[in-house]
Amino acid sequence: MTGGGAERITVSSDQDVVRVRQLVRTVAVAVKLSLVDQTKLVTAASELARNTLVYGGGGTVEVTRVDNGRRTGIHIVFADRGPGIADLDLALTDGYTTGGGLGLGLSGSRRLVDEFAIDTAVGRGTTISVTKWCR
Amino acid sequence: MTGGGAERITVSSDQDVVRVRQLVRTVAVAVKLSLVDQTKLVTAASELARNTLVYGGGGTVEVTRVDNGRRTGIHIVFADRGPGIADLDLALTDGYTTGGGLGLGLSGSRRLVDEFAIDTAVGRGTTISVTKWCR
Amino acid sequence: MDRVPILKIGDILLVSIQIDMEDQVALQLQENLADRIVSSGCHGVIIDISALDIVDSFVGRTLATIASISRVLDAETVVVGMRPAVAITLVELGLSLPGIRTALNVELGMELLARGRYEDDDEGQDDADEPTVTAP
Amino acid sequence: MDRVPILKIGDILLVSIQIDMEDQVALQLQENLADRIVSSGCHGVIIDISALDIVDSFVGRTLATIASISRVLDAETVVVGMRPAVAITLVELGLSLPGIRTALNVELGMELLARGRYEDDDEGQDDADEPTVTAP
Ligand SMILES: Nc1ncnc2c1ncn2[C@@H]1O[C@H](COP(=O)(O)OP(=O)(O)O)[C@@H](O)[C@H]1O
Ligand SMILES: Nc1ncnc2c1ncn2[C@@H]1O[C@H](COP(=O)(O)OP(=O)(O)O)[C@@H](O)[C@H]1O
Repeated sequence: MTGGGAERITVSSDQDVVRVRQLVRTVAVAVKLSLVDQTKLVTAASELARNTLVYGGGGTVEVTRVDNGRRTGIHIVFADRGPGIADLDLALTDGYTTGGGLGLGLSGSRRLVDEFAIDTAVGRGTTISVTKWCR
Repeated sequence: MTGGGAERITVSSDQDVVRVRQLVRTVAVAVKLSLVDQTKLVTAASELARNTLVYGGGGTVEVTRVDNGRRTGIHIVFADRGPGIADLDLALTDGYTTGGGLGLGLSGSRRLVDEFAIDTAVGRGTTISVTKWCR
Repeated sequence: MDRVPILKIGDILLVSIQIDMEDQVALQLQENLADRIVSSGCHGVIIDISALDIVDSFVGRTLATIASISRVLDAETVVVGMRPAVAITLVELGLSLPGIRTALNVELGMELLARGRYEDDDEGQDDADEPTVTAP
Repeated sequence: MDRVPILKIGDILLVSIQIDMEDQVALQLQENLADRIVSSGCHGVIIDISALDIVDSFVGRTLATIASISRVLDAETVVVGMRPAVAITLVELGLSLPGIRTALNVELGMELLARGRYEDDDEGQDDADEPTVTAP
């Protein structure tokens, strides 16, 4: 899998979450995702960037165009050095929230992308990587 | 238990899953399963072949007419060399999914057939065998 | 990859699934139908599955998702023509589709939609829009 | 931080969301709208989201909360103009917004409010005002 140049946004405010949405939208259009897939990916990115801000205490979002030889797509990495997630199965359950949200950010985003991976350690932080491929 | 000639389909696309359904239907009619049993078996085969594709990264499906002296039936083997299933009990729980499905493929198929066996090893792959007998 | 045609009959969109759909075809139908609901302004959708000899969890989920999407877009969905063997199998599979309204055939489906629209134009729809996972 | 304008048209408050809202802007809108419902005595609210290219769970929840607050203040809310791709995504995200009434556009939203007001001025709305969390 080869990647184009990555673009990176530091997330430390509501406004940065808006910037993440806009960047992901721009790249999604550039790699020619379908309209529905653009919408799904931008929505997932919005959920995950908000988590980076709200639960992770801020962090970074990196957006990369990728190509695995057969298809092009977008790879996004959300990284923070926040408290981490102690019980991942629970956090991935629809409706589970520790923050008064709807508890759909993680579980819902996972449904909206093609690949979804979480790397988290209590006290160390959380990194979530997602990929969406062109059909 | 003696088997007739097996028919085998390589599963590497959505279209192949359709082919599996059609082959199982044809054989189910040939061995004279009742309409409801045909429907149950084809449905189970569809679930399991989709798992072979989606989670196993592709594989093979082999359909065999069988006869145990008392009854005739159909034996189907779904095999892949994918990641395997780490926690089988969990995977067999209604509603459990790692992929955003409904989590009914394994648990539901098991209810739809007469015999159901899983052989899986992490990093090595998964083989699921099912049998449906004529009543 | 075949497409599933969507017909407009008066205020209703009629989808008659005549083929054993690949998963991608089912997803495409979902998208096309959402577009047609908005572009046509129709308030009712009938999905005729009388030609389907099985409905697995993927197709079952697609039908439920279509019903939810339609509702969000102010249209009601009725699934018609489910064969008895398919109904039995769906329940045994664990999928009871409580959010989906069903009728025996297209005609009865149309009646149901006409009545619904007339009666309770106003009402906040009921909760159970999603497929419920229930062990039989 | 931008504000979302609230227009009064007859007995109706019209909110047309034209920007990609920061979360704080959405919360602010919720408060401003409650104030305006009380100060204007309006009985209907139309929220036009046709300019939004996504609705995530935060905005979805805000819309549902606005609908609930309005109802408590004796006003009815209709969300209009949801794009098909947004509807599909919302449902897949797990948010089917059962307590929210929708219409295709502002005009149909106004009709819906006019009819609703006329028909069932009295009736106890049903429960499901909160966004229901349901796995698709
Ligand atoms: N980046 C993160 N760092 C720490 N905890 C997180 C992070 N993201 C999610 N979580 C935890 O997972 C829970 C579920 O997240 P989510 O599904 O997005 O729902 P919500 O955002 O509505 O709470 C959160 O309430 C929080 O406890
Ligand atoms: N062939 C397979 N290889 C690896 N993992 C599998 C395979 N089949 C099923 N699984 C795992 O078991 C889980 C449950 O499967 P299933 O009951 O069919 O539900 P679903 O297909 O909706 O995810 C899957 O989410 C996946 O993690």
